[in-house]
Amino acid sequence: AVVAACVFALPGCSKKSSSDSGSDPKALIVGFSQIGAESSWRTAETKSIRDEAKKRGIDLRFSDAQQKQENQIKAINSFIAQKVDAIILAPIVETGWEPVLKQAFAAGIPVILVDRGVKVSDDSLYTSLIASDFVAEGRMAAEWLANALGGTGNIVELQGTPGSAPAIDRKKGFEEGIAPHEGIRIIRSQTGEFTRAKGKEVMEAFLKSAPGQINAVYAHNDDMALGAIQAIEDAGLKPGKDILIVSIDGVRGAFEAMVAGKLNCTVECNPLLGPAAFDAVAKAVAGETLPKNIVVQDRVFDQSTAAEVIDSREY
Amino acid sequence: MARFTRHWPLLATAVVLIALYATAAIAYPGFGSWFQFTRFFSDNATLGLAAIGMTFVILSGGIDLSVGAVIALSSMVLAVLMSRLDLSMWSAAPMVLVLGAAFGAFMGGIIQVFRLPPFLVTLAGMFLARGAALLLSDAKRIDMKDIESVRSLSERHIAGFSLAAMVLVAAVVIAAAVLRFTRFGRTVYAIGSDESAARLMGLPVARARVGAYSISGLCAAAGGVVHLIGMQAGDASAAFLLELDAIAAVVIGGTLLAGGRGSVIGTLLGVLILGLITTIPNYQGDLNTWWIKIVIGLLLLAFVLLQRAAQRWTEC
Amino acid sequence: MPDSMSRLVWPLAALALLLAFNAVVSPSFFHLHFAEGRLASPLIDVLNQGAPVLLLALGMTLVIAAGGIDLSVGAVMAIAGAVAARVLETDASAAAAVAAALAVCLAAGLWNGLLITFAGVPPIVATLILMVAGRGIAQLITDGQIITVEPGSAFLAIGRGALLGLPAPVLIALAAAGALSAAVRLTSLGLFIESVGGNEEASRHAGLDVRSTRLAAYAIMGLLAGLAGLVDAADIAAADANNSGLYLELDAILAVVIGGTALTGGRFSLLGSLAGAILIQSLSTTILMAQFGGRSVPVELNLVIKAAVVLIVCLLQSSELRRLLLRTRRAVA
Amino acid sequence: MAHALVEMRGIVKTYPGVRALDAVDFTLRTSEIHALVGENGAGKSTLIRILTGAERRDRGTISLDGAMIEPRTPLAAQRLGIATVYQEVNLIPDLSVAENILLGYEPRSRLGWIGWGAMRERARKVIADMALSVDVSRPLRSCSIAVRQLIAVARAVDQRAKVLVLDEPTSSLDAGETAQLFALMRRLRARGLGIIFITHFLEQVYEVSDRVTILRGGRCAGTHATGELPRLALVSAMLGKTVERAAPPAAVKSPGVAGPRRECLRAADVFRRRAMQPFRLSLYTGEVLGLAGLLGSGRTELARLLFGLDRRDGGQIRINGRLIRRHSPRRAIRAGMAFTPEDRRTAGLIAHLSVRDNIVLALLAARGWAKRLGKQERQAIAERFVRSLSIATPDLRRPVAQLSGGNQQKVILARWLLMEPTILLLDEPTRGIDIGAKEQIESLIDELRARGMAIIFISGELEEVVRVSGRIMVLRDRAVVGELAGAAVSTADVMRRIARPAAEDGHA
Ligand SMILES: Nc1ncnc2c1ncn2[C@@H]1O[C@H](COP(=O)(O)OP(=O)(O)OP(=O)(O)O)[C@@H](O)[C@H]1O
Ligand SMILES: Nc1ncnc2c1ncn2[C@@H]1O[C@H](COP(=O)(O)OP(=O)(O)OP(=O)(O)O)[C@@H](O)[C@H]1O
Ligand SMILES: [Mg+2]
Ligand SMILES: [Mg+2]
Repeated sequence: AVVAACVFALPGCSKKSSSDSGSDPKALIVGFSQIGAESSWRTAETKSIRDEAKKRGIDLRFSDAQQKQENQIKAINSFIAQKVDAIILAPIVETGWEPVLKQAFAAGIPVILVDRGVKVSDDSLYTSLIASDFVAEGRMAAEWLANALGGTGNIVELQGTPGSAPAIDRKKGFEEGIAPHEGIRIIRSQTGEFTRAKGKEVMEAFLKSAPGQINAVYAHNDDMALGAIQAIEDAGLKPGKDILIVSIDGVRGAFEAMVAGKLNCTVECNPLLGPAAFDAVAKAVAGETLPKNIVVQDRVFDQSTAAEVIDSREY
Repeated sequence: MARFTRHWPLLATAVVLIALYATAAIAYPGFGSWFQFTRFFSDNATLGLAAIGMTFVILSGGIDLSVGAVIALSSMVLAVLMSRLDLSMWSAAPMVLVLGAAFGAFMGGIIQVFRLPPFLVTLAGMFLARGAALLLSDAKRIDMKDIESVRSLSERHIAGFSLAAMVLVAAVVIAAAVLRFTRFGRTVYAIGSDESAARLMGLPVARARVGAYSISGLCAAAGGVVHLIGMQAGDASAAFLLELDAIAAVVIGGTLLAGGRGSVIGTLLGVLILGLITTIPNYQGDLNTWWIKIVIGLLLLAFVLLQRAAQRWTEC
Repeated sequence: MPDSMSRLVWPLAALALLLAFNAVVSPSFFHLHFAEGRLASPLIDVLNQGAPVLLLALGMTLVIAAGGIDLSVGAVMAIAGAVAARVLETDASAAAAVAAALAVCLAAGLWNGLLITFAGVPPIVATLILMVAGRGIAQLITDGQIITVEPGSAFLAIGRGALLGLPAPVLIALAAAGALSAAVRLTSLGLFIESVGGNEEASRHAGLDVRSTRLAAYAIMGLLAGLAGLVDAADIAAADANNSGLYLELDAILAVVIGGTALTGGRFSLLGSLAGAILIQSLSTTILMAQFGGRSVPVELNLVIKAAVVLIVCLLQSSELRRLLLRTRRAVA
Repeated sequence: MAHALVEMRGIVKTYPGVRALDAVDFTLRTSEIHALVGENGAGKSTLIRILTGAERRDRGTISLDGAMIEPRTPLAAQRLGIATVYQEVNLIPDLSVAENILLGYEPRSRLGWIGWGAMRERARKVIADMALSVDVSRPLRSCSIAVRQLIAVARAVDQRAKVLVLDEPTSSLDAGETAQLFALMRRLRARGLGIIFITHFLEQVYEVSDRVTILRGGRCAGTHATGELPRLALVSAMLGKTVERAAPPAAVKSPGVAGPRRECLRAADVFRRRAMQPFRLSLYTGEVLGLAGLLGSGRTELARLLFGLDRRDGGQIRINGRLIRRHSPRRAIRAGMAFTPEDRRTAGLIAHLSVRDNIVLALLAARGWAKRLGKQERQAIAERFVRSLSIATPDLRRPVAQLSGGNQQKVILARWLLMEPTILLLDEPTRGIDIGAKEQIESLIDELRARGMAIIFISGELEEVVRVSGRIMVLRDRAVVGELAGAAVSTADVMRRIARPAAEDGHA
């Protein structure tokens, strides 16, 4: 009986909550398909969108795909079945969206893409894209590092999850960025799978297999850089001095590390897309036309500015 | 008499599934819609196909951890064949199916000949297939949306059911028939129930085992083809760890992990149950990531406990 | 026992082979020196980084031998880290944090065990439930954030401390292995587990308490997963509920199977699992360290290499292959 | 005219540490029933496993109908016309009875699909031929050992082979079933088949076989025409020594008991729906209570209820005066009860554990996991029982699965004897045991009884029940229908009670 109660209580309580928010008859229903919760960056993005929805009195249907495109497609289908007013989608990859977006389009539901684009034959299938440019981020990191190294040095790279879009683009952008500098070489490149633990493990191996040769670390996200910092300290070296470290995202932990002098630079990739996303939703629902691309401006932070910015970091 | 009571557990599972579905359909607007109903089949077609193949392997007393990776590999191979070598869907897809079956047969052969644990061999197969899929393309994904045959197939629907859903249903029917009405099918049950007895009874143990694995490979390859058509892209990271869901679906559907007892119909129920359970949070509103996981866990728990209770109740 | 020895030979042989390969490809692999008060060497790193898998593999050995499986261990690791980090935030002592985390993980193990033994849920489904929900619980505890442990905390000694030059995780894992093998040898627990996993019906006839034996295996598993989670959190000085222990359950099962314990239950070998876990970790380290023509191994090849090694280990274990080889040799002679 | 059908010459088979067969010659003719006898572990099963391709021989030749054959798998042997029923029934528990009879030979449509209707039909016919009444569509799992054994025979017979091998097919059959099987064997012999028949019942050897081959310690100790070989000579050939007494052991029950008799087990109105009608039972120290009845009459079910393996739906059980509430084997054991199951492979042994661990398992279980027993102690206990029950095993660390059938049974017996129970439930303890060992077990039972143990003894062999028991409960259709006591009870009395129409039961 306990079990039964628990199953049936669930839909029951949903009714209550939806009738709570449903007291305002004009409350929008918006579906948000998120990739997962693999990093603090991602969590910050989710939080930004959920907070913004709450602020605006929007009835949000949140779905966490646990890193699987299949689940995202499931989510969009169930949003369509629920006849939501708009869909926000953070696509895990670029391809494979055409069929499901067509369904949404046919149902007259506007789709706002966040963090990265999709490849579709007809870009009227989505309303607008609000995103950073991963390739540009990689390039910015490369430029900062090339400058700091003075044009020569050995770099080790900690890649993101193999096959994931940011990993591919940030690698590509970085390689473009260092290409003009003959003296700079990437001597090791392995995946740290975007996690702190893996970042540390890979860095430990790099330090052992190329002792004394590493001048700088480029990590595809801050979490891996923070792991690498620990590995460098364990090896008796000074991160940020003996070995320069640059990474991407700009989470709070990275700023703390910069203030402590252990991280040299982080390229911001702003996850606080909630306000912009719901502005776009509001406009789309109101029938206004929107720019196809809303590019989020990313900035480079280094130790010189870290201390003043840190208190304003929300994530 | 015995013939009917044997199906009680399956009926109990079906009843609990329908009850869950009805409850959700009443509680959430849109959940009971025809659109969502058809999506349960198409969204879970790849999983379903893999689970059907997995049913054969588990019935035979084995396990196949490679199915997710084989799905990814076959979608990549199909994409390469069609986009790079310009083969048509009709010539490329059969090649991929044969490849999948051969891959399964290869693993089954190693398990049979060297008497190695299926877990190890198919795990190696998983690494191999996933690695090969990743190596096949630098971009890890090949966009296929501009290829006409893929496009038209992916947009073909009958009464809202996509091609994938129809393939799934057809596969269930065929697999059920093979298991029930062919000597091969019965031998699969026999070796899962008691392999040494099956050998002493003079049954073709080796052939049945290799056959079970090659069917699993074939089903996974079909899953890859369906996946490619559904997504209009070949994808090396598709179906990551799908094998766990497939195994869970098979077991929830009443097939014993130790082998010898179970059915594909049960597996289909298991797949739909997993699909249902993971869809409910999408309707639940603003649950955050962790609550979604906890709710999925609780729903699964509630389901299996209800299923157990229903089965006990029908037993006496 | 000659029989259990012969089962151990092959994982050990594979391990030796891998280490020999390392000696050739990356000479620094066996380089030992002191840094920051502890021995530093890729070899030590293997043990250090392999500690969580090793701990998991020990518990998984018992669970599998008792005829079960546990997919939830990765999630339980995440819960352990999360609980410890939260407790530490309240300025409680490191001991309190460890105790709280282990208590919660013991409860998680018992939960699995109860679901399996009393509710009759198949192990793979029961632990799948906790695999999914457990990570949610861990994230609930950390609010989805990575909670950093204060740098000065005594808790960090679990991950980064050292004794006699050996890093703490290595010591913890070895101590756990020692304690567990003593526990299964010096009591009847090991025999009970083998008997229950080997033939449940006959065990019941012989008067064994099948349920509590299974329950004990899962409880031990919970504790060890908790320990693994603590080591993992202390190692990176943070509780990362999203990633801690992710997919580690597969590595743990792999280690157990490589070590010669059959997934169908029954006989087990803790030493084999130990060798299996070290083999898996040294494989990852090897891939990370190896250099071919001045280039590191392309990420895409990692999996293919792993496949090759697993297959080789498989074939080494196969008595059938040895028999075939012997027969052909005899035929040639 | 009968000619040599199967000829095995110089067969050698060595297992690690054991020479199971040492240059054995064996000839089977057409139209003959050839008994193969020998002590437990003599190599009978091994010899036929080699003939049927289930095991590889080290040396020797086999010919069938004059042509050399090389059966590598049971399938190959079957194709050659050798059908087999193995000692430990080898069928598929999860499949239906019909499939177990016909798997591999099922009627199929032209497309190769199995015709289920035709299959059930044919299975039903085969079953009816053997005078069995089983629903062929139910899973084999739900059938008792004896029924399974008959199904295995049915399967082999249905294969229309030239050679039929039966490894202890009668070990769990009662007299009626056995007679039916023999009639069937004679019919097959008339059709020209050669039948190899392994048994430990000398009566049966003389009743049905034409010739007999004796194995001793892996060697052939002679082949004789059965009629020309006196029993005494047969037994001495088996045991390898001359014996004074070849007849089956005389009644062993001697009245003497140590100490006063008291009631140690009492069951009142115990029943289980669809399995056992309410029954009453009292058991006293120093007595052997036999359970007699036909196949499926519920003897095993009764014992399982007493031991707490199945939950009873009502009634009370007192063990040594103590009321047992939540009954389970653990509680029963703690209260001083022990039970040897009829199905040793699934319910008795932990196959991969060593002989030693299998022997001490119940003792350790009773002591709990924390109170361990040192290796030396375990070894000593195991050695004591291996010696006293003469269990043939090269060493104690050998997995028990490698022992011969009869020796496995002794291992289970050893497991319980060392617990020194007050109540011992023995379900078919002498199944598959050679005459020497059987005699040994029977006198052991009497010895235990004399020491004050209370024993419930189940056996399909009525003579044995009568010989061993002081009191006999008769069961029919899952109900206790009567009780016979006194030294004068004969098998005929028991049979009459079994056969008496249900209406008269009340006047027992
Ligand atoms: N798989 C095996 N591994 C090792 N030894 C074995 C194996 N099978 C049989 N043996 C040994 O071979 C010998 C002959 O065994 P076999 O089963 O042929 O005896 P049997 O005459 O059939 O006895 P029983 O009447 O008890 O069935 C025994 O000593 C037994 O322990
Ligand atoms: N001749 C038969 N036909 C059909 N089912 C039978 C037959 N004999 C036994 N069974 C089944 O076997 C099961 C076990 O019966 P049980 O073991 O209690 O009998 P038993 O008196 O111990 O006889 P035995 O052990 O010699 O078979 C029962 O479920 C019964 O239905
Ligand atoms: Mg035998
Ligand atoms: Mg019986």
